[in-house]
Order: sequence, then C-alpha cells, then structure tokens
Amino acid sequence: QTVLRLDEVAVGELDPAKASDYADSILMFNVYDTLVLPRQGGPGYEPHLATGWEVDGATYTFTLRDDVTFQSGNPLRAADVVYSLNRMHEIGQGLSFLFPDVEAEAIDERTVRFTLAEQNAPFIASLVRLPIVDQVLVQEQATDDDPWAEAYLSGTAAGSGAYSVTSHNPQELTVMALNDGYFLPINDAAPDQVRLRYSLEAATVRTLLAQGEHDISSQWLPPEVMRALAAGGAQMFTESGTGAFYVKLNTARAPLDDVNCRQALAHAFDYGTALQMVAITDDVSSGSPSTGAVPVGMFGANAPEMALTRDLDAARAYLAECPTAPEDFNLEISWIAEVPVEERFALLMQANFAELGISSSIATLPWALFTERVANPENTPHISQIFANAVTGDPDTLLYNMYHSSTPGTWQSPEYLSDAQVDEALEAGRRGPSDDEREAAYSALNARLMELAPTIYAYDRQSVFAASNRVHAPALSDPAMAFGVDGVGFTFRLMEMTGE
Amino acid sequence: MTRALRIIASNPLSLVGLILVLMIVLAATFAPWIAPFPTHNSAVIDFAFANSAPSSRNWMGTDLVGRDIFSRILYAFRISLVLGVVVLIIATPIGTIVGLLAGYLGGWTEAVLMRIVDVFLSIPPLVLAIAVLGVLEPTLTNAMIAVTVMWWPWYARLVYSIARSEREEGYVLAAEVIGASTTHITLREILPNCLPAIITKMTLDMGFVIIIASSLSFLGLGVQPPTPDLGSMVAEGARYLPDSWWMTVFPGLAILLAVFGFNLLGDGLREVLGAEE
Amino acid sequence: MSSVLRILLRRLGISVIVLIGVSMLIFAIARVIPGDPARIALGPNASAEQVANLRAEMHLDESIFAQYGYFVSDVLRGDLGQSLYTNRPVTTDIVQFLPATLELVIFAGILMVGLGLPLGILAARHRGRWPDHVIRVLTLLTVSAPSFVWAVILMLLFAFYLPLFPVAGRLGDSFDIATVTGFLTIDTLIAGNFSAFLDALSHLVLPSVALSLSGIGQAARLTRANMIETYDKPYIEMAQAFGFFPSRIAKRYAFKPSMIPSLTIIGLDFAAMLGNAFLVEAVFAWPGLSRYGVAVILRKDLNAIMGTVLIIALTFLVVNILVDLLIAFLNPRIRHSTRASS
Amino acid sequence: MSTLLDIQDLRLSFKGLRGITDVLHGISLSIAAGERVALVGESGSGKSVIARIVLGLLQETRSARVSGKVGFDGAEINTMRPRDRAKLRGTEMSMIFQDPTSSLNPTFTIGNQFAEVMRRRDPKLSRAACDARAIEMLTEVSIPNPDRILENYPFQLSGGMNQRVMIAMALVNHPKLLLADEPGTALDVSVQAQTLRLMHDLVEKHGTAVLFISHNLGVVREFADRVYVIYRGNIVEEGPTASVFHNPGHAYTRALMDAVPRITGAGLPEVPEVSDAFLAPMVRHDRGAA
Amino acid sequence: MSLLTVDNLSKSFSVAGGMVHAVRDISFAVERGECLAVVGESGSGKTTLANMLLGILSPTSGSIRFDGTELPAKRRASHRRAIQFVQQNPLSSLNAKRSIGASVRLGLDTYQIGERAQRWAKVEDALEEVGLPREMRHRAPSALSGGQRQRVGIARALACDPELVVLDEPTSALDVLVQARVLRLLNDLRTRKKLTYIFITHDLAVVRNVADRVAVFKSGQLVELGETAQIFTAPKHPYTRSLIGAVPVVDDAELDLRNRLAKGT
Ligand SMILES: Nc1ncnc2c1ncn2[C@@H]1O[C@H](COP(=O)(O)OP(=O)(O)OP(=O)(O)O)[C@@H](O)[C@H]1O
Ligand SMILES: Nc1ncnc2c1ncn2[C@@H]1O[C@H](COP(=O)(O)OP(=O)(O)OP(=O)(O)O)[C@@H](O)[C@H]1O
Ligand SMILES: [Mg+2]
Ligand SMILES: [Mg+2]
Repeated sequence: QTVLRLDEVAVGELDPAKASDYADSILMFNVYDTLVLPRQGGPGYEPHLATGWEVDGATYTFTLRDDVTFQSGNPLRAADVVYSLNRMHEIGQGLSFLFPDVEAEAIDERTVRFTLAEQNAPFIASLVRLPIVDQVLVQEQATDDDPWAEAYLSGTAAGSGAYSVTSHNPQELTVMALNDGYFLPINDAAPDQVRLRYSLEAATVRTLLAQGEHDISSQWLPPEVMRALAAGGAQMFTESGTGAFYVKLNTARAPLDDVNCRQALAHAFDYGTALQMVAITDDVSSGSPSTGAVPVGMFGANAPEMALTRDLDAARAYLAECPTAPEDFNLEISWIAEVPVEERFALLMQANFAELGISSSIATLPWALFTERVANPENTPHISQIFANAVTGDPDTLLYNMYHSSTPGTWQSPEYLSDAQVDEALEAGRRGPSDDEREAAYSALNARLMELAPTIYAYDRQSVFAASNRVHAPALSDPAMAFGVDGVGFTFRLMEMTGE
Repeated sequence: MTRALRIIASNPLSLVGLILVLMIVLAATFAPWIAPFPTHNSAVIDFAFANSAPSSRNWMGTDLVGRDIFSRILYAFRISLVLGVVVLIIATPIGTIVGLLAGYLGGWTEAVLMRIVDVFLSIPPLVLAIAVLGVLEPTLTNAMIAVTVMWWPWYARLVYSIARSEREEGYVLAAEVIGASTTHITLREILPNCLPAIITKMTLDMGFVIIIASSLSFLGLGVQPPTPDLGSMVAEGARYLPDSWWMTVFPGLAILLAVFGFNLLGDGLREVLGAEE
Repeated sequence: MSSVLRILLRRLGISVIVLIGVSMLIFAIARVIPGDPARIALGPNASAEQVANLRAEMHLDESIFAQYGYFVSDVLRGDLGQSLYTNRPVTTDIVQFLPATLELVIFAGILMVGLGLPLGILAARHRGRWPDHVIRVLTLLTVSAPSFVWAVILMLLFAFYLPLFPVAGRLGDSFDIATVTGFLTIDTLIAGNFSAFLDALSHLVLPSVALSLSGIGQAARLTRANMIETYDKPYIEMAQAFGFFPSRIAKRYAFKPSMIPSLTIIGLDFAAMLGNAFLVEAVFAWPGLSRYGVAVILRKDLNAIMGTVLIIALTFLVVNILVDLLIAFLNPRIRHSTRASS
Repeated sequence: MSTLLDIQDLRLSFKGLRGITDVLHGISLSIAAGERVALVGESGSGKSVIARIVLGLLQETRSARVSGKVGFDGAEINTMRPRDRAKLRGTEMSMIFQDPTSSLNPTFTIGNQFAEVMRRRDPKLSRAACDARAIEMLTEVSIPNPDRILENYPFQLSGGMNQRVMIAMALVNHPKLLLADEPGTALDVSVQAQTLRLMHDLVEKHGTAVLFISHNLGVVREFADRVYVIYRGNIVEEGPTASVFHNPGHAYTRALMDAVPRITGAGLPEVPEVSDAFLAPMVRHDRGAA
Repeated sequence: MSLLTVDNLSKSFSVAGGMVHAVRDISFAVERGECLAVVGESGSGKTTLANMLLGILSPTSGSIRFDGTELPAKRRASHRRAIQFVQQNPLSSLNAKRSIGASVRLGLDTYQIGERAQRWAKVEDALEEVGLPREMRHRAPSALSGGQRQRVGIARALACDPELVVLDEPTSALDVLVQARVLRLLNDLRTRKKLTYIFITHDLAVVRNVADRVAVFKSGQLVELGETAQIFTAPKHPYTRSLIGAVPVVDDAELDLRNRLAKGT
C-alpha cells in the first residue's frame, strides 16, 4: 500500500460544475475523465473518453469508447456527456463560462454531438475542462430542492477516474484510492492511496517534507521556502500551464486612463529583480522573462530573445507626456492576501515607481473582496496583481476574458480595457479556424497590447512544486512528458512511488 | 505623584516595568533617529540583503525584501502605542459613564445598560473584534474601531461593580441627604473612587490592547503592509520557519517585552493605588 | 435544591435576553459589510440577473426588520444558511468543525485549571517569599504574549528543533478513525486504537499548551489574589487560631471561598480561549471552527460569519451558565438562599 | 494557684514601608490556671496583638518582631517550632473573635467545622462521635435543636447563635486557656450580655482560664477577676477588678472611668483625650486587696 | 407647634421570603430644640425611620410634617437642607478621595449658602466650630483619627444650617474618651445653634446623659415614649426594663439602679 501525500492551498471543490482552481483541477483530472486530454510533450489534444471526433463548421461529433464504466459500475453513455454539460450550464459556476452557447445531444449510446452558435477554434481545448459525471447515479440523488444533486456531488465523486474518493473534507483533506476497474492500464508503482491536504502553512509543509512526512508541496510555497527545501535535497517539479504574472492597470481610472502614464509604469518596472525574486535554484524558477502580452509558447508570442527590461529613461520620457504629475498619482497598489509573494511585488513596484517620484500606497485585498471590488471601475484598484493561466491551454481562455471590451469587471479584467483593435484581434483568434489565422490574430493582439500597455507583463510563469524523493512524476519533471494544461501533470496514475 | 514614583521605584519588578515602558516609548518616539535603517518602515527593498540572518549590520536580521527587522520593530512600537492609547482614550470614558450610571442609578437604567454590556461580553473579545473587522476593511482606523467596540464593556463592568458597592457607602448617602445632583455624585464623588482601578486597568490594558491588535494583524485584519506591525511581522515570519526564525522570533519577543513592561507597571500601580485607599 | 433550579431558570432567562441581543449585534455587524452579499455569493462570473434573483431569495430587498425576522426564524429552525466558502449549509460546517475546537479548548481549559490554580495557591501560601516572586514573574510573562507568539515559539522549539511533537493537524496520516464524537481523543479510544489515541494526544500538546499559557497565568494570578484576600478574612485567622496547618488551611479553608469569585473570571478566560483558538488554530493548522471562522471572514462569507459568531456566543453562554451553577453548588449561601428555619 | 500564662517584658514592633513601628513596649502579664483576666484599653493600644502573640501567630508573620518571654504551661511559645505551636492551638488554647458570623467559614456547615476542630485533638474521631459531642456542647450553650443547627451554615444563624456556636467550639477540646478578643462587640447589647454571662458560667464550670480583651469597662467589671489596663503598648495599671474599679490609681484609668456615661445620669464629664499624665508609670494593686 | 410630627408612619420591604415590616404605624412629635433619643435592639427599625425622615426612603404609609408642612415622599434638594444627619461610621461616611474641606463645602455649594468666594472661609469656620484646626480642610480623611472624622461629619451636617439633625449612632464606633468629647460637642452645638436632635443609639447610658425624651423601639413598633428621667426611674414597658437591665455598668450606684429597675420595682 503506497501513499502519496500532497497539499494545496484552497479548499477542494469536488463538484465538476463548480471546480475551477488548481486544487479542484487535481481532483477533476483524477476522479473524473474528460473527452479529450492535452497531448503529452507537445501542442494539441488527444481523445480520452472519446475514440475520436469530427468537426463540421460549428458542429463537433464525438464517438465514445465502449469500455468505460463509472466507479459505480454504470457504463459511460453519450447521455452522461449531455447531462454533464447541461448540469454545468444550469449551475452556472466554476468554468461554465468556457461553454457559452453550446448545445449537446446524444445521437446514440456512443455518439454525442455538440452544436456551437458560431465557429470556435478553442472548443476542443475547452473539453479538457468538462468532467463527465455519472448521470444515473447523480439523478438518483437529485431532489426537488436540489435538482442537480449539488449536495451529493460536493462530498462524493461520481466519475470514472483512476482514483475514487474515499473521504472528502473540503477544508482539510481528500483521500483518494486507486480505482482497479479503470479503463486504461495503470502503472504498478502508481500510488495506492493519495491524501490531498488543504491550506497547510508553508512552515508546516516545509517541515513535513524535511521529516519525510509529505511528498509534494503546492506551488504556492514562497520562493524562500522552496529554496530552503531545494538546498535540503528536495526535487523541484515544474509545470508550465501557459500563463503569466500580470500586473493589471485600471485604464478606467485617472491617472492610468492615459496611455503615457501607463507606459511610464511599464517601463519603470524592474523585470530583472522580479525574476530574481522568484528564482529558486540555478535551473528552476517560477518565472521566465516575459516578451510581451502573450506568454512564450502560445500563438502570437514574441521570440524569447525579446525579453522586456527596465528602461528608466523611456519611463521618464513617457512620464513627461503624462498629464498627471508624479506626486499626484496616489496609486493604489493591491495584492491578494492569499498570495503572500504578491506583497513583495507590491513593495517592488512602490520602490520602482518612487524612483520616478510617483506616489503610491499598498492595499491587501482578500480574494473575495478583490473580486467584489473589481465589479466596477471606480472601486477597482489602480494596480492589481494576477497569476493567470490558460485553463484549457488555449490563448483564447487566457486573453479573451482579460481584454475583450465585453468582459470587464471580473478578476481577470480589472484593466477595463475597451479597444476596437483588441476586440477585433480577439474575435479573429477565437474564430480561427486554422492555426495560421490564429497565429496572425494573436500577433496583432500582442502588438496592440504592447502599445496600449494596459498591463505590466512581469514574467511568464510556471508552477514549481517541491517534492520528496519518494515520488517520480515524469509529467512534472520531463518536458517531453509534460502536458500544456494546469493540473494535468498531477494525474496520479502516471506517477510512481519509488519506495524511500 | 512623587510618592507613587517612589513606591514604584521601591519595588524592583515595577521598576523594571517602568523602565521597559519608558524605553519602549522612547524608542517609538525617536525611532527615526535610533533606527539603523530609518527608511525601512516603508516600501524599501534591498535584495542584496534579503532574508539574511542576524549580523553586525542587521542585529535582528532582515526580512524577505531586505529590510532591517530591528528598525521595523522600533517603528512597529509606534503603531502599537498609538493604537493602544487611542483605543483606551475612547473606550474608557464610554465604559466609565455607562458603568457609573448603571451602578449608581440602579433600577431600569442598570437593567438595560448592563444587559447591553452583557451582550457585548458574551462574545469572546477577540471574536467580536474579528467579526467587526471581518466586515470592515482592514485598516488601522478600523482596527481601532473594532478593538474599541470590544473594549468599552469591560470598563463598564469594572466601573459598574465599583459604583454599585460605593453606592452603599456612607459618603454617597451623605451627598444624597445634602441633595447633591446625580452628576455631582457620580462624577465628583464616585468616579474618584473608581479612578485607581481604572488607571490600573488602563495600564494593564495597554498591554492587552497591544496583544489584541497584534492578534488581529496576525490574522491579516489589522494594519496593512508596508507599515510595520508586530503581529503581521510574526505572521509573515511564521511562514518561513524554521529557516528564517529571526523574522518571527524578534517581533514576537518585542510584543512580549512591551506587554510585559505594561503588566509589571500596572501590577506595581495596583499596589500603589490600592494602598492609598 | 429548588433554589439552584431558580438560579438556573433566572440565568436561562437572562441568557435568552442576551442571546437576542447577540443576534441583533451579529445581524447589525453583518449588515454593515461593504459590498453586495449576493454578488459575493455568486462569485465573479455571475450575471446581473442571477444576482437579482439571489438578492430576492436572500430577502436583501426587504426592510431591515423583515430581514432580521427571517434571520431569527431561520436560526431557530437550525438553518444558518449556506456557506459560500464551502458551498454547504453552515450548520453542517459547524457540526464538523466545532468538536475540534472544543477538544482543543477543553484541553487548554484543563491545563489552565490544573496548573493555574495550584500555582496560584502556592504563590498565595508563600506570599512575599521567593516562590511567590518566581510564580509572579512567570505568570506575568505567560500573560504578556499573545497565544500565537507562544504557538510559534513552541512550534520552533518542540516541533522543528526538537521534533518531539507533530507540527500540524490532529492525527497522523496513518490512522483512520471513525468519527463518533468528533473528539479524536475519545473517538480513538472508542475505536480501541491506543496508538492513535497517543498520536491524537501528541497532536494536542503544543496547541493546547500555547492556547492555555496565558490562561494559566491569568488563573494563577487570580487565584493568588483571591486567596490572599481570603487569607485576610476572620475565619482564616480563626482557623489559624485553632491550629490547622498552613497546607490544610490553604486547601480546606481558603481555597473554596476564594474559588467562588475566581470561577466567574476563569469561566470568562475559558471562553476567551475560544477567541484565541483563532490564532492557535492558524499556526498549527488545526482544522477547527476558528480556522473556519478566519477563512470565512477573509472571504466575507456572511452566513458563515454570523453562524460562527453565534455558535461561539452560545458556547460562551453555556459555559457561563455552567460556571454559575458550579458557583451555586459551591456557595451554600446561594444554594440555601431561603433561610432555613431554626 | 499555678501560673498558666506568664508573659515577661514582651516587646513587639512591625516593619513597614515607613520603617519600624513599636507597638508593645515591654509588657508583663500573667494568668493563673482557671483565672479570668481582662485586658482593657483604647483602640489600637495593642490588645489584639498580645492575643495573637500568645497563640504564636504573630511570631510567624514576617513583618513582626517579637521579643521577650511568653511562657505557657511550662513551655516557651516564642522559641517553639511553628509546628509545635500549631499543635497547642485549638487543643490547649483556643480563641473566640469579635464578629462571630464572619469568623466561621461560610462554606462549611457548623457540624463540619465542629468535627474539624475536634479532630485537632483526636484525628481518628468518627463523624458520628463528633456530632454527638457537638450536640452536647451546643446544649451546654443553650442552643435549641442542636442537631438541626449542625447542618446549617453560619449565615443561616443569627449573630447570637453564631456567638454561642463559637464559644462551644472553642471549649469543645477543653483548652486550658481561652482567648476572647472583644467577643460579640458586633452584636446587640442585650445579646452580648446574655452570651457573656453564659460564657462566664461555662468557663467556671470547666475551669478554663480566660484572657478577656475588651474596651468596655462595664463588661469587664462583670466578667473578670483581675484587670490589666493597657495604654499605647504599656500596661498602666493592674489589679483585682473590684480594686481597680473602686480605686483607679493611674491617670489614664481614671479618665477612662470618668468618660463612661452613667445610667444614673451624672451628665457628660470633661475628660482629656490625651494627657501627659497617661504616660505615668504603672500602678499595681496588691493581690487580694478589695 | 412641634418641629416634626410623624403620623402613622410605616415602612415595609418586600424580600425573597415575603414582607419585612421594618417600621409599623409609628406616631410621635419632636419639639423645637429638644433631643429625642431613639433606642432599641438591632433591626428594630431605627435606621429605617431615620432614612424616612431624611427622605432617602419613602414611607409605605403615613406622613411626616416638618415645620407645619407635609414632606413629599420624593424630596428634591430644596426640601432637604433643613434636616441633616450624622452617620455611625466616620470612615465610610467621608469620601476617601476628596479633601475634608470639599466634603464640608458640598452643602454650601448645593444650597448656594454665602458668596462663592467666601465659601472656603465658611468651611473653615465650620471646622473651627467642631474644634478642628482651620487648615485641616486640605487633609484627606485617611489622615484623621476616628474622633476627628466624626467631627468633620458633624461640621458637614451643620454647614447646611439645618434645623433638625438626625444622629444615627454617632459615637458607637469611637473610644470612650473620644466619645465623651464628641457627646459634649454635640450638646454644646445644640444649645449654641438651637438645634433639634433625633439621637439614635443602643447605648442607654449615653441616652441618659444627652436626651430630653426617649423613644423605645421594638420590632418596628414604638413601645414606650417618655421623659428621660422617667424612663430611667420608672420604665413602664417590660421591654424597656430588660434593655436597661442589660446595660453593663461601672460603678456601684449604677449597679443598684439597674438591679432595682430589673426587678421591676
Ligand atoms: N500586622 C500588622 N502590621 C502592622 N501593624 C499592625 C499589625 N497588626 C497590628 N498592628 C498595629 O499594632 C497596633 C495594635 O493593634 P491591635 O490590633 O493590637 O490593637 P487593639 O488594641 O486590639 O485595638 P482594637 O480595639 O481596635 O481592636 C495598632 O497600631 C495596629 O495598627
Ligand atoms: N432595604 C431593605 N430591604 C429589606 N429589608 C430591609 C431593608 N432595610 C432594612 N431592612 C430590614 O428592616 C428591619 C429594620 O432595619 P433597620 O436598619 O432600620 O434596623 P436598626 O434598628 O437600624 O438596626 P441596627 O441597630 O442594627 O442599625 C431589619 O429587619 C432589616 O433587615
Ligand atoms: Mg483588637
Ligand atoms: Mg441602624
């Protein structure tokens, strides 16, 4: 009986219609299965519960495998897929925004057809985020008050995944056990049991790891702790989820409503020090130099050599054009209370901007309050810090919700950017359908965004995890085995426990 | 006053308390001149010295962005002292007046006022402050409000119990027979008899307000960075245990020292003022 | 015994009034929350229509009095609403988290009484001599730091440098214990798993010591002061005049009368630990109600905040009633408040 | 008659914040077995401290300095080990206090307190035996329904009742010496007079010697065989009661006598509150002189 | 016309176990300039009566007429000045935190007696009148002896320029020598300032020497009221006799008298 112990910061959300963040993703990719999975070691998607699919304009037809049974023993049917999508739509939380205007219908037991309102190139990628639930089991638990059995699914799993949930306490611990009836072969050395703990203190994780009582840390350990662990001989796992660290400027609020003022900040930001702050060892860092608005590796990204650097002279030149005097800036630099490393970036910015004479103050915002405040431009802080990823691995999921003028007022879009060229580029990127068309659209977007400077593109990021030497996880250590989507690297059936 | 000082000085423990308190007050007042790195109370970063252990340059080490912990502790004392003084200056008169009226007048006034006090007292102090601060934004002013809200009932209770027993004393009866007004009896006759207890409690409470305020900022509900605050320094440092122990141990000891000083002094004061009665 | 019953009834009556007050206070606090609870509840991606629907469902559009009415009637039905943080009924959360906190607080309470009272008695008996001075300085030190400082220091010393105790949690990973009472020290015994019991106990040590240190100091100082006051009473002089030995006088003559005034305060201190548990649970990752409380407060989770505070206030009131009954039991003057005819 | 208590040149001072205060300046006082001796004097003159020294309590107080000789039944109280002194208390000597109600422990029943006291002499005494003996003693002090009283707490009894209980408790172990420090001054005059009379009879019956402390000359006259008058830590006059009352020799005693209002209605006398004459040397009356 | 007339005065308190009738249907009158002693055992209702006269307690029934007018149950300051009192415990009756001068001055300020600027002088006069040095007004009560404190209490009462003074056991906490002097002072003041006293005490020997008339209380009832000489030579009520019989006496003449009275002859 091998046990894998890991932790995550937030609560674990087990309901597929509500799951959204990293901890939830880990649960989803192990307890549930999806129609497709990202390809290991390269771009693109491969069938998973499906055997394949056909695209016809805005219609996608999937054929399902016939050897899949849910953990309950019920066989997987096309109706389950339809039910899963409808459930997500109806509950309207979590990642449901990935599936706007999608209709699903079961053509037969093994065939399901999705009809989209318009052409949408990233749709296949989005299906990575549609866990398929066991309709028969779930509907047994539904009541009039609770038609989608939310109460049931918040504590129990109804999936087909390689691991079943033996106990789930969203604040404390989820225990998962290997599912022997899984439809794919499972590595013999894969952990028999997985214990995912939530919200451990950094110091606790650090000690538990050092004492051999823990296996994989969350990515949110502060760099100093990671460094201490690395120095103590821990392995460093990495996962590149195609994301970046964004410093968002509220373009709807003076003085940042003026592009020169924003450019001054973007050029005053000390990119080098920021990277130094998140470096862990000589080879491992949770950041790599940013080249522009689109993270390296995605459609439209600039070449890695074009790294952004600090340019104080340029910053002064822009500032001279800025209608607001530096001492009247009174910037509110916010940081998310749950992400302590942001405090340091806040301090860094305050110091950087102060060199130009720009006045600012720092505000800590708990995540909940932050999401509340960004709902309107007057309340939105001048500067917010966001770690964002393409949840499906596609640039659309990263950039559309950030910059399209129809989507302001969420945690992703505290810029309140409204620019026709940007909108046009985003729509073109979404439309596709060919990769070349998309590449061109996102290149244009990148250029336009660098001109407008709604955001300081601090660095491209990857997740780093400290791990004991008891565990071997190729998807998190070997670039050739890596998935391009956040959390898939934590597919436990692909891990190996190496015995001490 | 000189007599009080003499008696305090004659008790070694209270003397230590007095010295500690004086030292902390002086350190806080003259922080900009004493601190080796007087600018480190704000958003200064110095990555060359980040996260370094205590050394001759930084006696108590530095934090993650390279700021001198010792300098920040000196500045943090300022916040603690100001917060303590403001809270007590607001809470004490409110509590005292409520307590005096309830204790002296009795009857319905007593029943209503003391039930209100009971309501506040039936939520553990820290929980009440957390609840109040939980719904407000975490700022220094709101922290003061939250702590004041939880603090005044304790004064009401203290003064109430004294006033209630003093009400039975002959001198109150004498003033009543002479026909003195309620204002005179409560403020001029009874209040002076509550003062020793109030002053003692205020001294001791300076310590406890510091504890509560640092507890709030420990939970992230108090003063916000980059303003140095002992509680948030401990909280921040606690993440980096055991490696960067200096980040949490020194601010923790600073709280201990400050509160200990006020407690020793308060204890001494209790003896002095108690002996006078 | 009827007079004890009378005290109980009176006490319950007052508690009801106080509870009503507490509910109003909590309600008032909850209503000054900045922002729209419905918007917060639905999260960043909700539409305006969804928000409006939820507002109606939460009665947020009705008058403040009506809202209070709904709140009270819900509470009386044991319905504290849904937590936004856990997406579960708050009642479920509380039932789950309260035992951990209670276990911690009760252990700390045992330490507080078990160590605080003897220290106080010792100091009072040797008043003005070195044991008194030593105890006085020590207890003053323990009350001079917030429990999170003690927690951090204890953790550093006894979990990191000298790994005698676990750093976090309530029970080691290797144990699987069925939840019966939620008190792991009891559940492990029910399960008959003695090594799990020892493990649960070792998890309890550091948090409960950290939590109780200031209570121990408080209790010792209070006991000392009240004992000294009792020592000045004529009946102690009388006991001395009858030749009882000092230890006997302390234990038998002075202790009980001095406990009567101490108990109320010790009860309050005990309850204050419910608040300090917030700090200790944060340090030791103790999965209790307090940690839940902090989490929901940071997330402005209205129902959960109100529920948590309400349940803590209720616990506090229950403790106070128990203390009052204990006092009534100890103090014959209350127990026999009707004058026995003789 | 053998001397039971023999105090020679007793001096006492207290060490306080303001230095050393002398309270007793060399007092000599003796009591024979079975004798009732009164000590009168104004408030603060040092009456109570003498009783506390005899009990050996002040010797154990850190701020007190006691010197001189305190002989009790052949032993020397001042130099005894504290433990041995404690053994004498409650068995060989006992004491009753001014306020009976507050001198009894409020949290124990009368029966309980009786048993405790009786076990001072015989630790193995059963509760039943204690109760039986207590009832016997309570009957002697004319308490009705003594068995019911045993289950009561002090606050459930009147002051007069508690006073009797205290007397019974003090005498239950047949002490040789009873120290009575202003017994019952907190009570009503008539109740006080009644219980004093009762105590008088009882000590006479048991042959207990009494040191009776009071500031009330009238009470002293009725109770004591012999009187010591104390003024500011000095004995100023000593002699048989009748002799002292008829023939006060010392200026202070005379002033004291004059100051007492008479029910015969002699008007209010002019007496000095203090006078140099009060510091004059001690006057000793001859034994047996009337 | 009598200065004070009490008619059918009663006071009951409701307590846990029912009602306590502290004063039951009492009537008597006090003439201007006389000293009426009120004696009785503890709990007989003496203090309750005094508190009603002073307006601290309102009677359950009955009336109190002072100088011809009936006193209202709830009295304002304007009705209080003429009746003042001196309490038993000289320590607790003075505020430890105020100078004795301030305590004495309270009445002057309340009733606007004299010019504001002259009040301190008046306070010193009042102190002088009770035999205390003028400069003593700066002292705290704790720096005074028991007898001095009681004199301050008397000065405070007299500063209001009262007509009737209720003295509730004014000397029972004092030593005999001090008591003798305070009693003389009270007597002197009475004649000098033409005061009327109601003198509550349980010490019959004191009564014999200060009072003109004596009222004997038992369980809230007035059992005997008569001239002092008559009460002490020919008490009518057996209770009065038993009270006198319990008085401790110091000389033989007293003993004779007591024994005679006790025998009821
Ligand atoms: N423990 C003590 N510490 C300091 N001084 C004391 C102590 N006990 C008594 N004294 C002082 O000793 C003196 C004599 O006190 P004592 O109690 O014997 O007087 P007393 O004659 O009994 O008076 P009273 O009639 O008021 O009881 C007083 O001045 C008192 O203040
Ligand atoms: N506020 C009160 N509530 C209830 N009962 C009271 C109250 N005040 C006095 N009594 C009762 O009224 C009765 C008379 O009390 P009062 O104080 O007048 O007696 P007293 O003659 O002054 O006694 P003492 O000589 O002890 O001062 C007593 O039985 C007392 O218990
Ligand atoms: Mg005495
Ligand atoms: Mg009275």
